[in-house]
Amino acid sequence: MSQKNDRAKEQILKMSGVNPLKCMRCGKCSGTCPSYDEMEYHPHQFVYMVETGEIDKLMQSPSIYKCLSCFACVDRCPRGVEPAKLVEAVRLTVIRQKGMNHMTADSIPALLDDDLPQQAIVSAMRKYSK
Amino acid sequence: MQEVTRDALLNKALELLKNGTVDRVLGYRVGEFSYDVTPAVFENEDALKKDFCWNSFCGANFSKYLISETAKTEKKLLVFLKPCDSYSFNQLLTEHRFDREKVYAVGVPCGGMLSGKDLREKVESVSDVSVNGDKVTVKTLFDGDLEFDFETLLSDRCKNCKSKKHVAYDELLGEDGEVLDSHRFDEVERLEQMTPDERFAFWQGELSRCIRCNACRDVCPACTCEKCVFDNPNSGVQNKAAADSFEEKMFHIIRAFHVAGRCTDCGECSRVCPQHIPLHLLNRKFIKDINSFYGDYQAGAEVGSRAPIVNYTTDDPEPSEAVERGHGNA
Amino acid sequence: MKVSYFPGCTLRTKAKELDFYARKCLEKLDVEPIEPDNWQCCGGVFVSAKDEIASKLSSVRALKSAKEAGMPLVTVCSACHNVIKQTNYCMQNDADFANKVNLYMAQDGGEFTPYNGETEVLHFLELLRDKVGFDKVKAAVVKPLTGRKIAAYYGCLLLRPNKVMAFDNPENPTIMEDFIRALGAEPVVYAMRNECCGGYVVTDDPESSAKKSAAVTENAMNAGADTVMTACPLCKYNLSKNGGAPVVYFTELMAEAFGLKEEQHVTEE
Amino acid sequence: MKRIGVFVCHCGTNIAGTVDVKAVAEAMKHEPGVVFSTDYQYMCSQAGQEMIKAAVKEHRLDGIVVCSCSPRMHEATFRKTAAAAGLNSYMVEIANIREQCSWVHKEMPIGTEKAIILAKAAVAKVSLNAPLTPGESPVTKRALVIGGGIAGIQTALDIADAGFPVDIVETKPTIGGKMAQLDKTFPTLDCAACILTPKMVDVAQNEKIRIFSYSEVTDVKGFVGNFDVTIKRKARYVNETLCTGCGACTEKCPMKKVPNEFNLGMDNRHAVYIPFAQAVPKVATIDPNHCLMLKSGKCGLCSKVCGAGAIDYKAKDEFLEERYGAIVVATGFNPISMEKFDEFAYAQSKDVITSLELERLMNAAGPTGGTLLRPSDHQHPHTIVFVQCVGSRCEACAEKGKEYCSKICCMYTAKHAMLIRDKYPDTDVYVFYIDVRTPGKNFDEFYRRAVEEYGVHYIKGMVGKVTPENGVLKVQGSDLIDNRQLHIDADLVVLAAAIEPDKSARPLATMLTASMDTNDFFTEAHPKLRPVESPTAGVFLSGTCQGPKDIPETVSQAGAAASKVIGLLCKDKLLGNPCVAHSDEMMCNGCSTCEKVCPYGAITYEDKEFRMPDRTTKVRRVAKVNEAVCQGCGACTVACMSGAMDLKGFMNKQIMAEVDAICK
Amino acid sequence: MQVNEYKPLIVAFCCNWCSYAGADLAGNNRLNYPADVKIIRVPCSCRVNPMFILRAFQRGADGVILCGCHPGDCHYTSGNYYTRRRMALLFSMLDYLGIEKERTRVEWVSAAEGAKFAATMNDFVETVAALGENKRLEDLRCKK
Repeated sequence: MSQKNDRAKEQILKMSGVNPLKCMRCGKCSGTCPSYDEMEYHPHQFVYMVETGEIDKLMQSPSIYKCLSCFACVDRCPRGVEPAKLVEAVRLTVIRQKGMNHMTADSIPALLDDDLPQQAIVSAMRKYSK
Repeated sequence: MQEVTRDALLNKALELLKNGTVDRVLGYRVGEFSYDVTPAVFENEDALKKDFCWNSFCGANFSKYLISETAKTEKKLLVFLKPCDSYSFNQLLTEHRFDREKVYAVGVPCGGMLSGKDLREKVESVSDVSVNGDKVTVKTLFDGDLEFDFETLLSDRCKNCKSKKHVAYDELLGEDGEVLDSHRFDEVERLEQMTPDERFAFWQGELSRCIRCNACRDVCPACTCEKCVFDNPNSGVQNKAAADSFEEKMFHIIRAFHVAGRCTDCGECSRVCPQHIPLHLLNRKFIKDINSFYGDYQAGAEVGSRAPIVNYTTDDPEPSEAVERGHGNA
Repeated sequence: MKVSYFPGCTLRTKAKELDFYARKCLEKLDVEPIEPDNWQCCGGVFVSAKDEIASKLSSVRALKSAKEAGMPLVTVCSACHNVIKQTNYCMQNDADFANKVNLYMAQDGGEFTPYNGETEVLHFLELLRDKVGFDKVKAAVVKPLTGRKIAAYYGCLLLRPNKVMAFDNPENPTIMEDFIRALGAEPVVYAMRNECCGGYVVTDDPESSAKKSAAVTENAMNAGADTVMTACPLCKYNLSKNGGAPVVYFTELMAEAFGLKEEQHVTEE
Repeated sequence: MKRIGVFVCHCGTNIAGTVDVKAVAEAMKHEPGVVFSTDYQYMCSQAGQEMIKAAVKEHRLDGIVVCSCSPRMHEATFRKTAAAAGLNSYMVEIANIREQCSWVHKEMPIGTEKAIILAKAAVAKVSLNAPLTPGESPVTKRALVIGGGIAGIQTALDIADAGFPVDIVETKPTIGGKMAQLDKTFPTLDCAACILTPKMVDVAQNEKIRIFSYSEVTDVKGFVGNFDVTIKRKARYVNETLCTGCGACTEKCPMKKVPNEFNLGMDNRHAVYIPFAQAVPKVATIDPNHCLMLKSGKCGLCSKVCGAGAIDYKAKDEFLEERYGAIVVATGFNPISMEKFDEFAYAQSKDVITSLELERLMNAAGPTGGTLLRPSDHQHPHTIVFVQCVGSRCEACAEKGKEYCSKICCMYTAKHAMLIRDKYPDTDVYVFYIDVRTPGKNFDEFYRRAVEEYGVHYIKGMVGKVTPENGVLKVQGSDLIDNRQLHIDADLVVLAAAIEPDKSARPLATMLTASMDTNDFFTEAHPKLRPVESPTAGVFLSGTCQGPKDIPETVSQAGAAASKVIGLLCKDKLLGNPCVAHSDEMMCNGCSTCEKVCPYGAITYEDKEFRMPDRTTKVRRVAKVNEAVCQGCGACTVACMSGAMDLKGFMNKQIMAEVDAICK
Repeated sequence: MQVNEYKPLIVAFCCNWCSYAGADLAGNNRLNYPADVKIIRVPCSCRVNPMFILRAFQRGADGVILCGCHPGDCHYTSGNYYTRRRMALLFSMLDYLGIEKERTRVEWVSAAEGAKFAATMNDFVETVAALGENKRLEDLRCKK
């Protein structure tokens, strides 16, 4: 097993309010995830890897920016585990570090097309930067 | 601070007597002084007109009288219920203690009641009392007229009123109020914060004054046993007098336990205690614990509810954790 | 009936028609929308971390002002609705969070009363269903959309998390279909109506969101729809870009059925 | 004052090794009421018992204390001794000075001191003992079985076989239950109808068994040995005794489009119908919701064609009152609603079905005549996806689904997969599973055959979304072993819906005062040692009403319940436990608090007239304990604030006396 | 080491079906615990009236312990659930009155847990012994 990051694990559990031990490893989160194919680590792996403390791998993975926060995994989980909240907590752990913003205000103009709604930019800033 | 006047009550009573809705009226009768109010059953109009009283000293909870009064006769009885009385009313119905059919209940709003006992202790030789808005004028024999704020004379239990809302009535005079967000557990919490030694000292000080007059028991609308265990030689705990420092603790703990989950927190026990023992703090401790261990429960809020002490869930707290949580840190 | 009406940032810029028609229709339904003073953007997306406080304050302020006005808070945009409703849920159920928020807000100055989630948060569709009634909506229709086959697109924001949103059956919702029926059109039920359009990820990975949106519109068209209806500007953006289906706001359709569309047009400022 | 004798046992050196038994006997002589005290090597021996008997006679003893081993060992022995000596057997108390004294303490002085205190406590208690007589009640030698599925059928047959009359009450027009709807049974693959229908015929032909089909229990009064049960016989508008089951009425009935419950709505039946060919009783029933004659008074065709003259449009519900000695609950299960699981598109596509629906689709008597055709277009499905655990094993607080494992799904899915691959080898079958649970005889072997011999694709993972599109069911699911998301274009999706107790169980439990768990399964008297009895005496449990079960388990439980019933009905009289609660009506407030805590529903209330000292009478509500039902736990005694409720044999006074004796 | 002369008086109420049998099993296995513990047999822990506990204290007990079947295993299905609520409330009240909470305890001991019974009693006696004599609840009048 790779190195464990117990401090980050504790922080993530607290931030997300998720108890990964409730998971029964059914895989429904990954069965329902619309962004599965874009992800390196999949929703069920987030649950499992947070539990085993393999937080660093998750933090370095682009997977954390692929989650749509669509909450399908949250609603459909038979055990009420809420994997999306773990993904969010890992992402926040990353972007709250100094200089770790995934998206900056400077990069926004490049994205703008005529129709892109405000909401997308605001949301993206929330999700990708601190 | 009477929201509904004596005349309104009297007229209602007369009307109900006249149209045959009721045959008798349970109400208050004024004694020698206006602050000396006693319960009475009026059998006819004349008696009502003569002695019926409704003022700021009508604090006593009447619901307990319904047991004996309804058992006496088939006649229908009118009772006036303040919001706090209505909880006891329901609780007694839950326990099948009287026949609802024999009672016509009229809800009366209450702006808080004064304590005659406190007044007499504050002011000597009171001859009359009148209330005007939030001022109370006290006539005395020797010191002339004194004026007080209504709030300062308000009886202790009314200061922490839990509800201005009636939970039972056939008819309501005036406007109904709301369940209040009272601070009634503050004092309990203060005691919980103390060290065990401080708490022991506090209760020893309070309970050692008990003279076992049984006034608390006799007035309590939840203490309606046909025969009290403390009067029953077969119970093994029969006792009359306080003989030592523990005897009365036993009495008060058991009494509080027997009314746990049934006590509506009407405060009558402390009101009548001649020794000023804050007995309601025992009952409130049980109420607070019940709320925090098993979820909020108000005895008498509805007829037929199942008190938490005769109920359970499979994941209730263990007694050991409960004691910790009882310290107010839950 | 008066309601506190939270338009949200996008309704002032790219989604003016969503707002414009919403107000027009409310007029016809005798509902007066009152915009809270100085409302701020809800933040666009709800951050689920328990320790994220500051970004939720604007929602709480809007909620608090609705409470003080004694009105339910009505939102039109799905994203605003999701953010505000989730924030409200936290205020009701997470005492620690509520306490921290109230401490922040106490610093706003002025007389302060704590807010603990008392306000009722309604999406515009809920307002129509639960307060106005679809029968009243139906009665207001003057040009029924007869013959139109409209596919309701719920997306994720209105439905999930269901524990919080309690909007409808999250897997088999009916509110939009009932609405479409009230307008005289035929609703088209399809499985992808509650799947995500790709959302804000369009800014980071447009390919990813394109895939999601295309799957939705394709499913709707294959089910026989001629129009896709939505409540969310971002959904509309994503779906319009990816797939042949015309995507319209539900308020626009309503205005059309109410006979309000020809009269007035939203003007670009 | 009582005349008490104390008998201190040495138990060889077991007691005497650590306790000075002579000192104990000596000390007891000075206790109030003790008139005789002695010690002996083995009190439980013949000689010891004779010694007690002699002492009772000689010293005219009316109370006995034996200081010996645990009462759990020899209380019964010494009670018999007392009875043989002419004493009431409940005038005996045991001081446990072996297990709870000599065996746990090492030093003689300490052991002796404690033994004396324990003996004193026993003396204090026995001096307050009163003679107790167990109550007797007669036993009605007839049993009621509620539910006519395989559980109820088996129980009824076994009871009848022992010679007792049995009535079966079944809400449906026929007995047979869920098993009648099944196609084949695991792990042997024999046909359900082939093994069930002969049993149904046995029931019909058994003289001891009466079937009340199309009926329900509406009221239960009484207690073990004597339950008074009201049975509602719903109007079926066909005279059961006249109807020959010829089916002529059905053929002529113009109402042909009534969804057929037996085939789970996948085809239609007539308004007058016989649920299936082997129905028992094989009589027709008119569905009043669809019958033209009953709804509008126009038609009457069935009456015209009925040669037996069995049609009776004026029939009314009838109520029957019967008395039974024992009641067996066999109310069974249903699959849960799929309403909250529409990510699987059950409501959107006809081709997403539950496993029970698949049973009907594969059954030769089903809507497709046994050919597997998908419901939407009656085409043969080539790709079939099974989804396991739909609604089972959910989080406890989840609004949808159940917390428990439904137990039967793994096996029936293996069966389905195997049967399909066997009959249609061109079909691809995928099973998404969380775990495959096969704890049963030949179960895992069966599942392995599905994989190894029949090539069923088992995928460790779960389906997350089913999207119907252009006649195809696009299944999206996870494969956790391969760590990828699968997209399968399926023709048919089969959901293993969780099972839940039948809705009729909850009101029935209330009528029976039988307890239920949070999932509405009946609770057993003891989870390990009394699994087929309800805590309510005389009520027994059979089949899935107690928890998810497969057929072999159901049948064995049904037999076990029957044997318990037979054991009860064999008795002429029931002897109760005399240590039961008793309410002093003079002190009872009638407040119903005791009733609320009684786990057995043993407490009822009555209005009783009391003569008052002033010669007036007063009517008061007072509690009454049914001694045949009370099990003597004492919960009521503490709930009772007036102390009116007390427990015989463990009275407040007695326990208080023990406390005093110990603390003195 | 100082010899502690003080011997606490402990009253243990044990339900007939689980804990009393557990105590017997402790005996069968010769597991020692102090003789200060005196057991009173009751049919179910729910038979124990708060009055019994107060009476014990009043008459000089230093500690009172209640033992019953584990929740969910009650012979009478629900008796110990009522016990749990009643004792939680009673103990909290005693604590509120300033009586040391260590003097009262509820333990669930099954018929198989002889070792647990002995360990529980050892621990409880030790705890109560450390507190010393029960001055607060003792009735001196009855002690003479």
